[in-house]
Amino acid sequence: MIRHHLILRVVTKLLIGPIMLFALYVQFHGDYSPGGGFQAGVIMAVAFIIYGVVFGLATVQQVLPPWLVHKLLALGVIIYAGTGFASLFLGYAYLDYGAFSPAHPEHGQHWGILAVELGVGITVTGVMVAVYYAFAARTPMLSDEDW
Amino acid sequence: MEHDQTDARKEAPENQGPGASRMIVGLALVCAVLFLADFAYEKHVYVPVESMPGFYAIFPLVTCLALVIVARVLQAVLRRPVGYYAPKDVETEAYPEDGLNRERADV
Amino acid sequence: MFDVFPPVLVYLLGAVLLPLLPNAALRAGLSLLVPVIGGWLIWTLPEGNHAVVSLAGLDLTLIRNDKLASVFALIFSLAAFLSLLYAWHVRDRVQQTATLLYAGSAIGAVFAGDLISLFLFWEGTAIASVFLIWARGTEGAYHTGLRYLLIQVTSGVILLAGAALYWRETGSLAFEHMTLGSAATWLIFLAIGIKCGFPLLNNWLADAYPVATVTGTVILSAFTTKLAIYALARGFAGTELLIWIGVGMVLITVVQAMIENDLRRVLAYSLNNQLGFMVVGIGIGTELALNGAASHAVASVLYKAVLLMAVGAVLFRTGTAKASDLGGLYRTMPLTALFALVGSASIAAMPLFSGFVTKSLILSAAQHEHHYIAWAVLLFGSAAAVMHTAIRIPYAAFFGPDSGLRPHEAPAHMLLAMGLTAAFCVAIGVYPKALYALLPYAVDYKSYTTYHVVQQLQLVAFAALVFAVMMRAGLYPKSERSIVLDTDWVYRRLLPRVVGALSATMGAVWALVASAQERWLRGIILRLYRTHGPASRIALNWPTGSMVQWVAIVLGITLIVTFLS
Amino acid sequence: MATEVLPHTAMTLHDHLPMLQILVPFFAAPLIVFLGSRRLAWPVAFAASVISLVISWMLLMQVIDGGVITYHIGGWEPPLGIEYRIDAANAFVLFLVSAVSVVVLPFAKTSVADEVAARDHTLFYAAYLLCFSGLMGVAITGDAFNVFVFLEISSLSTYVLIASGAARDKRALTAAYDYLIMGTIGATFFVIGIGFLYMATGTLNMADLADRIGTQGGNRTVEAGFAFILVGVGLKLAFYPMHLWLPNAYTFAPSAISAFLAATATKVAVYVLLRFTFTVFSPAFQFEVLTLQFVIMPFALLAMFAASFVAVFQSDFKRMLAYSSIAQIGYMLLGICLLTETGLTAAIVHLFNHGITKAALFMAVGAYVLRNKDTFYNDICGMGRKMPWTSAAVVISGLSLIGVPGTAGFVSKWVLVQGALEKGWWPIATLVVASSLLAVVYVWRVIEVLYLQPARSDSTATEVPMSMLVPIWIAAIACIWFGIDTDTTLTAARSAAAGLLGTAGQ
Repeated sequence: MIRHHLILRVVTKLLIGPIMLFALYVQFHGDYSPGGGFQAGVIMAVAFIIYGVVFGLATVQQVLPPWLVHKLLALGVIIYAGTGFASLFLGYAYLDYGAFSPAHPEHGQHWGILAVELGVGITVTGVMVAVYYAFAARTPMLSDEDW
Repeated sequence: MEHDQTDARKEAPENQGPGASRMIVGLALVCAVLFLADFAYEKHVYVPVESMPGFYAIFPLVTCLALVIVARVLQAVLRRPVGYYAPKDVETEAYPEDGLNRERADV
Repeated sequence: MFDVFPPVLVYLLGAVLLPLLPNAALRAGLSLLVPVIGGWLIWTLPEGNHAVVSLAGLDLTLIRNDKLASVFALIFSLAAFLSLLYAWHVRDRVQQTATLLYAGSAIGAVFAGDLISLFLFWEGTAIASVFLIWARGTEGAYHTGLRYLLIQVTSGVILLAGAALYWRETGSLAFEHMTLGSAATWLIFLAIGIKCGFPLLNNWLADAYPVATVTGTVILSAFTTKLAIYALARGFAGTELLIWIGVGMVLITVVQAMIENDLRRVLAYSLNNQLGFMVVGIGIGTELALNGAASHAVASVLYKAVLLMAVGAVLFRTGTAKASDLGGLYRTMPLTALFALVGSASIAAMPLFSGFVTKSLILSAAQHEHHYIAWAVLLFGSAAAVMHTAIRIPYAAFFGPDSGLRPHEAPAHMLLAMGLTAAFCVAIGVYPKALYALLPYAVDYKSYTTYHVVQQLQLVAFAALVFAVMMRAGLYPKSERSIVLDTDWVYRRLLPRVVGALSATMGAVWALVASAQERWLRGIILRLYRTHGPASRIALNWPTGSMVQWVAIVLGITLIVTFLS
Repeated sequence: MATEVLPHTAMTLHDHLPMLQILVPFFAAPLIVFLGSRRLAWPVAFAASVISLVISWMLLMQVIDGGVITYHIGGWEPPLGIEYRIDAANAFVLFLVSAVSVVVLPFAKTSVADEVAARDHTLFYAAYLLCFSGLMGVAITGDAFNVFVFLEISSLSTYVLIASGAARDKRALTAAYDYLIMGTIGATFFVIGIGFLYMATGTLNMADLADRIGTQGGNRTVEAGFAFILVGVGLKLAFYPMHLWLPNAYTFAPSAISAFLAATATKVAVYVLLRFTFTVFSPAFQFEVLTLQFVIMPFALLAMFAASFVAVFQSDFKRMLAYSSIAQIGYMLLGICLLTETGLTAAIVHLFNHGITKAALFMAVGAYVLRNKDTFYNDICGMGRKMPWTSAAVVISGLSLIGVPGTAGFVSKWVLVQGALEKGWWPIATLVVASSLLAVVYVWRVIEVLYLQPARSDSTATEVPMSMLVPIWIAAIACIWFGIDTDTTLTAARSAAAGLLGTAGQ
């Protein structure tokens, strides 16, 4: 546990909650107002990345272990494709959200886009965190003193 | 050559057994009877030459004699030593013993 | 899968199972069982086309059953059974498997309703049978086997070429009666002719058959040539040319059979000789003649088998089948001698033996259709067969001057096989109606008339008299340790010499030209290597920037060409 | 979408086949990652490939007589929505790609276990499936921009797959990097070209594009679009002077990937070229005809000879095959440049036949890698006796590569020569035959190494296991089968060629 940078640590801990909340807002408002899965995913990832930057890679990896990141990556795609599969099994074309509420297609559209965007959000979160992990885990081949 | 000698020995008249002369005489008698039998029944001929008495006796007699003469001439022309084609030709090889079961009756 | 069970599958299954059995007696037992089941299947097979399979867009008819096919298939089954019984002592898996595959292919070929499946089984017989020659295991046998295989496979390839042309010409692959005239039919005719031993195409037969193992020769004698006879009867019955070819076959083999020393080779020539009779029958093409050809094929399989079995037994006990080394064996091999005599009587067409009731069909057909020359030659062939086979084989091996050899009687299973085969020879001779009932056409023919019996007895007796007198007088060609040249001399001796001389000359000329060209060529290759070799600029690993440069260049050229047009 | 509720007829699974064709492998890829099991990765990948193969066969059977299947994603009608459009040409490609995948995967199990680090296996198969579904997507879609998307999916995963060869040879990383740069440039050019087209026509649907370009005729924007697309796709298919990424990529990728890519990736790129030159644009445009005949054809001829000569002098079997691929692509481009039905048929048939031939050869390379670690000629000498089955398959598919009668390679070269002669271009026909002679030389070199040279004394190579032999032999037998049964491939290719030209004639 890193003992210095007290202010940074406190501020970070305070900020992480609102950041995640904002991410969820962007996520679920994506179908009515500007936003959506991509933006929400990035914002959500920022919450983890900032935690990692301040508290160290090992700490953030306790919260969000790398294996879970891999699963999230895949899970998002599976949710996206699964939504399509669902409409497909309901007898509609792939990703035809009308399938989810045949009586009121606009409701169906709403549900469908929500599910799909959730998938996008999860995957983007996973990808961003995975990219951060990948770079952060690299140890320099030469330490600064050796240059 | 040794084998030529064995052949000569085997085919010399005195070595063909005492029954050989008698057999030829017997055979000649059978031939004569068969020749005569030709006159004892009616033939149903398709080819005119068949109606000639003893046609089926004379025809083989003549052709076989001719054949023997031709064969002798051709034998002189076509005969070659066994290794003619190649020294390891199949003719020069003994039959492999593992495919045989030689048992002598007199031992 | 199939509407009927093709008999050939029994043989294939047997051939697959057989090598897996550990015990030799079990294997021999299984190999005997296969022809029995196969024979039963053939006996109960319904007439007509069956087991049609589709292969690469072609419909293959595996079974086309009519009386012509079934009589051949039945005699093949019988021959397979008898020769496998004769081969009971063989422990060699290769020979046992090859025999089953060989017999199976022959039966498959007989039932094949189209040219492609005929070709497949045709090659099957060729490939399976060569193992019976190689099984002898000597270097000479290996070379002989190669020659045999080459010729047999060539026959198959010619058949395939013919079939392909035939398909293009007629749009049909069915193996039916065809008329000579186009390249396709000539090729098919030639392919069959090779297997059938047409004059000048026949040398493989006498070359290879005597080289096979003791049992192998018996097996070989039954299938390949009779299959060819079947194919001729199916495809070319009534082709006049065949009469003259058959006459040629009779004449060309007669002398060879008389002067050859190896008794198994004598029988091979004699077999070829008998094929001539059948080919003449097919050439005449009337119902009587075709019946004669088919029935003579049946009889010929049997009496040739018993003769080869007897000579084989002698070889098995003494290690030689050369006339010059044998003689007087009747003392210790009386039963073998007896069975050989039955076979001799059959080939000599003595009344009450099989040859009598079958050969006369062909001779009569020749008379009826006024083919007098053919008739005369066949008559001459019959008389000659008495001399060169019927009397000479027993004389040379069993009754002639004593060779001093005292081998033991043949083993029991060989005696049983010979006895059974001999019994069939007699049975056909005594009760021909049983055989006649199986023939392709209804038979209205009486063999046992006084005239026939007397004329045949005369023929045999006078031929025998000539043999006896000539032998006694020392005028009959002597049996000596030697070989007799046949037409295979052309490719075994003449051709290698000519090619050798030619290649020596060509080589010298080539060396002159080559040395001049070599430097020139070397220069070109060297230059190419410099420009295209692994170290050249073309094959080097290019930096990424250079690759992009090429992209830019191509894009530039494309844009210029597009805009200019 | 209509505002009032329309009665909806439920679509059956059969209607969904075009979608499932892509969806099954695409869905299986994240599934493998999600499951995270090294043992399950291969079975899932294989099952997805098999299902794809079955679907592609069903689709091919539906369209082989000239029919067209369309599928609207999300129920949005084209040209607004994305449309999957299947005719004989792409059904043929779909079938080739999925068939190759089904054959290569069993082979890959052992080969990948040997050549790729064990911890990477799940991601490897996920990337493989993405590459596979990307290639299938390129072929199936009827939307120009969608082509780009799928092209990127397949390309990105290809870079990963090639880089995974690093466990065997570190140079795989630079090869993958080179390919990444080149591939990205190619994709960029391609998307720029599509951008030009969109600018000129305002649509992305291929059929619609064809319509509008057809009615408004060519202008500078369209022509520039054509040039960019041509160069972009040319990069992807390793069109001769832009082929430089290919030898390294194929040489250093894991053998299973080399086999898969050689048999499919360039072939799909050829398909894209066909689709754009004949469906979106048409040979009715003078600029297209001139470009094909004055730019593509000379380079295609150059590829046939230059790449073949390089292959002749190579001392590494795998690299030799890579160069031979470049030369063979020359044949396909030549077929396209003939602009006749026979020429197109030749290109399409060669696309298929060369695919199976190269699959067999690269898989055999994988077998040699498994046993000898390397495929330099002095590593694999004498393998004819030590690995008789593998080497026999090399001989068979080598004959097909040369184009010996009775093999698949012969059929396509024969049709190509016929096409050239039909046009009266007999010098071209002569060149095709002459370059085949070079193939004889480089194939003979391999056969000589395998059979006529003694094995190295320290060689302990033995025959590879059945799981590798069977796929190799399936491909090798396919080389013979399609050499004898020429009807199946020729009918499909003719139908595809007629479809492409027929659309062009509208």
